[in-house]
Amino acid sequence: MTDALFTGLSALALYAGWRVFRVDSMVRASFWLMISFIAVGGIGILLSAPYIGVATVFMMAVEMTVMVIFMVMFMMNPAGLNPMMMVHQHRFSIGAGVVAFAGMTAATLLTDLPSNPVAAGKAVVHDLGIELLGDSMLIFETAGVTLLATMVAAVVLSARTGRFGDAVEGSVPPGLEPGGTPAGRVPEKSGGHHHGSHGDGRSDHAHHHEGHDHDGGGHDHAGDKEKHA
Amino acid sequence: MAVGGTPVFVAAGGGILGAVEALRLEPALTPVATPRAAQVLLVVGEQRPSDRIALARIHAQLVEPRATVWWRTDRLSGFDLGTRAPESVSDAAAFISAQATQSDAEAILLDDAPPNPWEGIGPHGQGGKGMMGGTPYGRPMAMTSDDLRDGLSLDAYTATFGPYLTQWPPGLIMETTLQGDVIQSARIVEAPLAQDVLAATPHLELARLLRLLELPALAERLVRAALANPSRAATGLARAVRWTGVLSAIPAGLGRDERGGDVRSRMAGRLHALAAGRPAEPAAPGDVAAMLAGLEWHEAALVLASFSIDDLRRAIVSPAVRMAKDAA
Amino acid sequence: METLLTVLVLTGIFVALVLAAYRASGPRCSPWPQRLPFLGGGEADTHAWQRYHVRFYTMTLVFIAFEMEMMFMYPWAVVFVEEGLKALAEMGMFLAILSLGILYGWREGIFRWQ
Amino acid sequence: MSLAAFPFLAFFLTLGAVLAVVLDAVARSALAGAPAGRYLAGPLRQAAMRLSGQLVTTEAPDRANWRLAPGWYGALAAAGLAVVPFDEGLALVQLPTSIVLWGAVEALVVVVVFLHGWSPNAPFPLIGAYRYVATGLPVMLPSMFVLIGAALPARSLDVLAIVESQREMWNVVRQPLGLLLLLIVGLSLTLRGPMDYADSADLAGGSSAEDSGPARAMWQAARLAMLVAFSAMAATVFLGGYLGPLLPGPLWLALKTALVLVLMVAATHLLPRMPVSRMVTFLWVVLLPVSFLHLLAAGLVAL
Repeated sequence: MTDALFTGLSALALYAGWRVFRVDSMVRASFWLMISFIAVGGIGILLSAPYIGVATVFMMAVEMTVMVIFMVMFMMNPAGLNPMMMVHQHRFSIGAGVVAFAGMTAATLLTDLPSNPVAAGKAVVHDLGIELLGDSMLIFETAGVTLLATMVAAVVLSARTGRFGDAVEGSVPPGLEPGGTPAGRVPEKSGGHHHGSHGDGRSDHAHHHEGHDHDGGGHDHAGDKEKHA
Repeated sequence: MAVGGTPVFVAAGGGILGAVEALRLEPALTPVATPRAAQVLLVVGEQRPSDRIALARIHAQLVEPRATVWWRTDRLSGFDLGTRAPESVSDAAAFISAQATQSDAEAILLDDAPPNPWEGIGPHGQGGKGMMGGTPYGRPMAMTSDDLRDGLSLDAYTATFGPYLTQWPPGLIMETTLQGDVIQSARIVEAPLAQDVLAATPHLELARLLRLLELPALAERLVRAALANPSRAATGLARAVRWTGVLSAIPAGLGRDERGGDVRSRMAGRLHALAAGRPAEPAAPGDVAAMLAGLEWHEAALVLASFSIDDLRRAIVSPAVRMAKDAA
Repeated sequence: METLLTVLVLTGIFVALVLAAYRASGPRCSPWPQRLPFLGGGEADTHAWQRYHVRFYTMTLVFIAFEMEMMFMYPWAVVFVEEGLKALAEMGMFLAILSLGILYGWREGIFRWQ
Repeated sequence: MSLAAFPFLAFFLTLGAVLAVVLDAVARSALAGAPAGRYLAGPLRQAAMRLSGQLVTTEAPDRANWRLAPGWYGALAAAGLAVVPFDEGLALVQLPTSIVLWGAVEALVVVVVFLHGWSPNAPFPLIGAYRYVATGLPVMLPSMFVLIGAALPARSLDVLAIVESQREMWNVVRQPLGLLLLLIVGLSLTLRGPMDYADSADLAGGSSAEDSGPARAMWQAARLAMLVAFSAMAATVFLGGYLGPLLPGPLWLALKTALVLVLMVAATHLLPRMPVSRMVTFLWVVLLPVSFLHLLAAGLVAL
């Protein structure tokens, strides 16, 4: 029975993963990917990892929702009203796929995998908690700092509103004295390449053009500047 | 309004809103907000001849078998469907409810054709071309334009809304451009229609706001009080409405009128009027279309409902009147 | 395994119920005028599907980071009583770090409609 | 797994939904000052009419997702209710992490409601769908804090253990704030009253504005099923579930579920709904810090 479920879920994961690239709608593509992950989460439960398995479903539902929001926002023809090809660079991707498949298969088949079945009724979640508060505490706290950095970066890159007002004019800090030159470093005018509109993944034209005018500022400055670079 | 009555979509015209509120209370009927949920299209009050097409669209959107009933109004010319209900409220309710099961199915008045030809056109037969071109499934796709708020130029969705949106004043037609749920620009095509005296009582004005704040039961209580005696001071009722926290649910500074009042202060004014048993003070909305630009859809609906229909009508010069003025 | 089977069976039951309800329904084809989306009598220029201008996108990114962190808290909750103050202190520190992110976001005004 | 729980689950879903319909109608007409009506026969008649009605489509919908959304929603309600023990050891799903499974159900509800609003390709449902994502995502944070708080004294993520940990004292006494926060989450999960951002009145019914006939009936039924599942879950986590003297366990759970239902129905009709931007700010700036404090208090009490 477990074998049948494992096979079924694996097949579902593969089928859903394949559908991701065959449907026209961004919404459908994202949620097919979610179904694929849910199947993997189910396999996690089968493998006596009840926490990781269920948490995968939980996280992927949330993440795919957010992905849908951004995909629909920035992709042309998000609902696939005009059918389109989701796959680019066919030859390269076929090659990469074959190589990756061969490599992973080889790794799986050639490795002497340990057989270490988890005893039924072992308190895996409890052990995970002890691990987080014991040896892995540093890793755990580092994850906290990393996630903080993620949050700050996300806000810096995508928020329009800033603490001094809208990003286009307000992200320049006020002068040290009324009417004085803006505090902080002044962006150097250099002909270097620009970041920004690539970095934050926006496909919108107005920002792209602005990028040429404000060139170069992005490197030296606090994130506020990047917003309109 | 009973939960289990015959679902009715009310297409309200002019001079009728108070009577409609009385009809909504009939247990035989359940007024619904969309024709997809309705069995009967109830056309009430004075109708503009120009709204015939809009009415035909609503009629087509009804679930089959369609039935149309006219109440306290004459059939529009070119809309020769349906029957007339008796004048009195309770007779009308029974009549309408009976129509839902008795009437033969009515035919749709509009042509059965997509807005643009598409079938079999294009590489996949869906009527489109390329990524964004053509008219896939009969309609073009939205195109990008600039945004008021955050500078991201994403797709703009332009449509005419009204005149039969139940959450708006009856008769109001606006051509609205949205990006997401934020109104980019609004152009008023037709002003709301003038309504009866009962519709201008603070009870009914508050009831319209409360429905938008998802408090329909309390709104019905206000309607019942208004039908019993609109000029009696309803202090307890005003307090009950206040205690739900409606005022703090509305953002401060929303929809500033020419006297500096906002939705919250106008609603508070209505509550005072309700408690004192007098009509609410009139307000001067100024340029309504400009006021709605930049607002989220729900906020915009609240702004519209926070003015009395007379205030809105005074502020909106209907295009026909404007043209007459220009000519003079 | 039982969990998976149960969830699968329950899902099957509900999907079957809904499909059965559609099967029993009245006429199914809609003529073109009936298909027009409801706009209170008005008509739209374009399809409603669009590059939808979301007004809370920054909030969703912060949310994902926060959600990720919350996932650490489930195993923590299991051993909390056992480990006592140590667990409280560690999680307090962790949450304090992440609260900085929320505070920063709030200060930058991301929890509003952009 | 105990299969004996299945009839209980079916009973709870059907009888609970009927009770919810009646409570809703009674509360509504009482608050409206309306004369007594047919609180059960009326809604049932309407549902029967809908079920035999026409299934209208729009110009170019995502048909599969639109039609299946009510089924997914109902399935999520059932899966959520499956982790609730009806008596000692009598839960359909017995998993050491069943409280996380409930969390996954909450997350998937956001997906399903979004799909329901996205699929008709019409403006009002579309706006409703996005609004729901805006509030449905952040409201999950208080929910997680509250459920983790309830897991602290139980030292387990298993709902069965959480019930057993309440033998001495119900969680609502230890963590009074938690029930309040969880009710807000429940209003959002079931699209009701102050948290009804998907099917709002200002959007003519929002995500269900284009639903007709059986699709509308099934969506409303699924909402009721979710309401029952949530109420049973809240009663289990905060009111001691099946625990109680004299009466049999399932009956206790039913009584407590009914109590939560009453609270939910009252909140639906008595609290206003803010515009969505205000609610998003409220969720992050007020509710999230409150949940922090709640967890801190719950932790100190548990030690």
